Amino acid sequence: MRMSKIVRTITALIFWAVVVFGLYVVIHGHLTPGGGFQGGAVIASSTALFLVAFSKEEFLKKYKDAFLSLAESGGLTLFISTAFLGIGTTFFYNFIANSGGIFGNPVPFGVNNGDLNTGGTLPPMNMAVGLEVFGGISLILFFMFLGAYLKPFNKEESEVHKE
Amino acid sequence: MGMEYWAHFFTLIVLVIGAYLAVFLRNLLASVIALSAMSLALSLEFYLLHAPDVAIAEAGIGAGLTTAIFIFALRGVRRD
Amino acid sequence: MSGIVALFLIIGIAFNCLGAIALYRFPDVYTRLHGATKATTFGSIFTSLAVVLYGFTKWAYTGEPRFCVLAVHAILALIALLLTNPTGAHAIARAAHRSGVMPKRAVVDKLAEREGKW
Amino acid sequence: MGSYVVVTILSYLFYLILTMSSGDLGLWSSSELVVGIPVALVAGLAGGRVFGEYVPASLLNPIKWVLFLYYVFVPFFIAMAKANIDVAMRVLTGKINPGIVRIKTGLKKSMSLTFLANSITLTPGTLSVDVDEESNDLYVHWIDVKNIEPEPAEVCGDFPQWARRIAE
Amino acid sequence: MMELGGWFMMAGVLLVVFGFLAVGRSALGPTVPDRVVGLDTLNTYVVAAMIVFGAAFDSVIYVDIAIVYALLSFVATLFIARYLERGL
Amino acid sequence: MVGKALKWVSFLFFAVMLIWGLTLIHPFGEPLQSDMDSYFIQNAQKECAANNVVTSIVFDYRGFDTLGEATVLFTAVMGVTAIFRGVMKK
Repeated sequence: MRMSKIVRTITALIFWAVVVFGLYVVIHGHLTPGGGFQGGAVIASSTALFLVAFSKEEFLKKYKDAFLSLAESGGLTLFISTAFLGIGTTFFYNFIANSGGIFGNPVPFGVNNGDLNTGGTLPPMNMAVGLEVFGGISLILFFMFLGAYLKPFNKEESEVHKE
Repeated sequence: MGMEYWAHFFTLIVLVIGAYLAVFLRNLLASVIALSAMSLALSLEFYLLHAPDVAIAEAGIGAGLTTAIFIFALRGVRRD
Repeated sequence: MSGIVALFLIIGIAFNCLGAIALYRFPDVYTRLHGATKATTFGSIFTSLAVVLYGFTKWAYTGEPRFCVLAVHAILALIALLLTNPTGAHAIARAAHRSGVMPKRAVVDKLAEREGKW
Repeated sequence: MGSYVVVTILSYLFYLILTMSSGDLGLWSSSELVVGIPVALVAGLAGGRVFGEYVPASLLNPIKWVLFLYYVFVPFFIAMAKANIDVAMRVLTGKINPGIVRIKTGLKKSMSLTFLANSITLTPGTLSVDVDEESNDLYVHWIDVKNIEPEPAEVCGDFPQWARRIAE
Repeated sequence: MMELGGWFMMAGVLLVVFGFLAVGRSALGPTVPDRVVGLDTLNTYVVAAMIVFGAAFDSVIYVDIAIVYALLSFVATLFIARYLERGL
Repeated sequence: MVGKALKWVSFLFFAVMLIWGLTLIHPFGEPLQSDMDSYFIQNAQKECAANNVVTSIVFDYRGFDTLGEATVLFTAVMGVTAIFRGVMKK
């Protein structure tokens, strides 16, 4: 069962905006407030929005849940491998900062001046953690949404669902 | 400076009222609503204390997704 | 210009205050939603417009780009509020009617007639 | 296919608005312009699947955008101001005569129905409660019932015409 | 020129006070939908207060939190509404 | 009887500890500064090339904490998936 037509239309209208805003928070994690965890939670709430306005059948038809598992595992793997790359000095050493290459510029002081090419290993780690948190929280929400159908509300429905 | 004190004051009062209601209401759905209000006030308090990172995390996790997960749990125990 | 900003703030605060009073003056859920949704949305438009005006004026005077960011992000928050607020009110009203809360002092209820509860 | 392209372009524009006034190339820095492209592709892939079903393609007409801006700033804003004065009077006097009535809108698309419902939620004396999924009729909570089975013009003025003109 | 920090601060404090009144409705409300109305009103007040405080502190990036909150409180309201109408 | 006494004793203990802590409370909103804080505030922007000091602490100086947090989330997801896996089949 879905919610009313008005709620569904508004959901379709603002769904992509939630995704873009979450990606903005993740990408600007080293310049403005936010970061991987917060941005991942915002993107995962887009999954919650879709699930609550539409139904589980529609979710399963439009998106694959294997993709969520892949995002979760891939994010964790990416995070640990980025940490391992700095093992020449220590684990989690920020070896690209101020080195001049990609992600290697020094940062000037200021608010959101758009220097995305800074931060060393921080932007890749932000993206990895964002991917992992998005996959993890979406999977929890999705499976709990499926589990909520296990117990129906009233007596007659429970007779139908007993199998 | 004096005004900021009153902003903290009323935000903390909302926080305490929300926490009290979340514990002592008999209706579980009303309890979840009070918890959501408390989380909102906590987010505003972090905002007023100049901690925007924590405020975003609290707004995303505490107010949006925790409510959803509690609603699923309520649906599981079928008591409202 | 600062006079206009202050005027916008006062108008916004007045309508927000009206919304808070409407929550206590009306007898049931639907009429409370009337007061709350309309008054708070209108008041929030005015307080946000005050911030937008302040940001653009400061940007024009000082030339610092961060005031432009303030104004643009305030506009985005305002648009999000305008889209989601009436929809949330509609969802709450529908849920209230389906969960069995009937309007008080109602002279007609076509929705309950359709569902055979009237 | 078309909805994917539209959502991608919209996402790119939204990202640019979010990162406005960040650097040297006009209002944006070069790295923001580059990074916006993959962000827009991801958001387009995610959001395009559901966007096309609910938002009709006829909204791409620029005349409708101009009409929409005129609608928001003139008739809608005046109706909203009236609504708030109306609410103020009702709060002060406590005079209500409520009821839920059914109005025939005659709209076909769900987008225009949403437009109408959100408009009448924010304008005087009305609140949309439920919607009939087949016949697109709205059930409206009317705070001052004058007629048990009213015409649409009696409840919400000429908003259905505006909704048909702009969002259908 | 424009020294409006005190005005913005005052407006924010008043919005928080109205939020306190909305929580009062959420505490008193005889039925559950009444409490949800109180929560929804509190959401709107807090988003407006966050925008105004962002101008009062002159800390521009704080307004992002208002956008996050405006989008996510909608999700929470929808979840509660869907549970109330027995749709979940 | 013993259970009731235990309840009262624990309640009194908790109340006394709370009130004792309340008398020692620090002024609200004015945190103390330690050596670690001033080090982070002065050096984090230079060393990590990031404006957001919180992110540079979370992902660089205190990276192991974040790794543990990610592992906890992974474990939680595994638990939820293991419980609700059977629902997918139906």
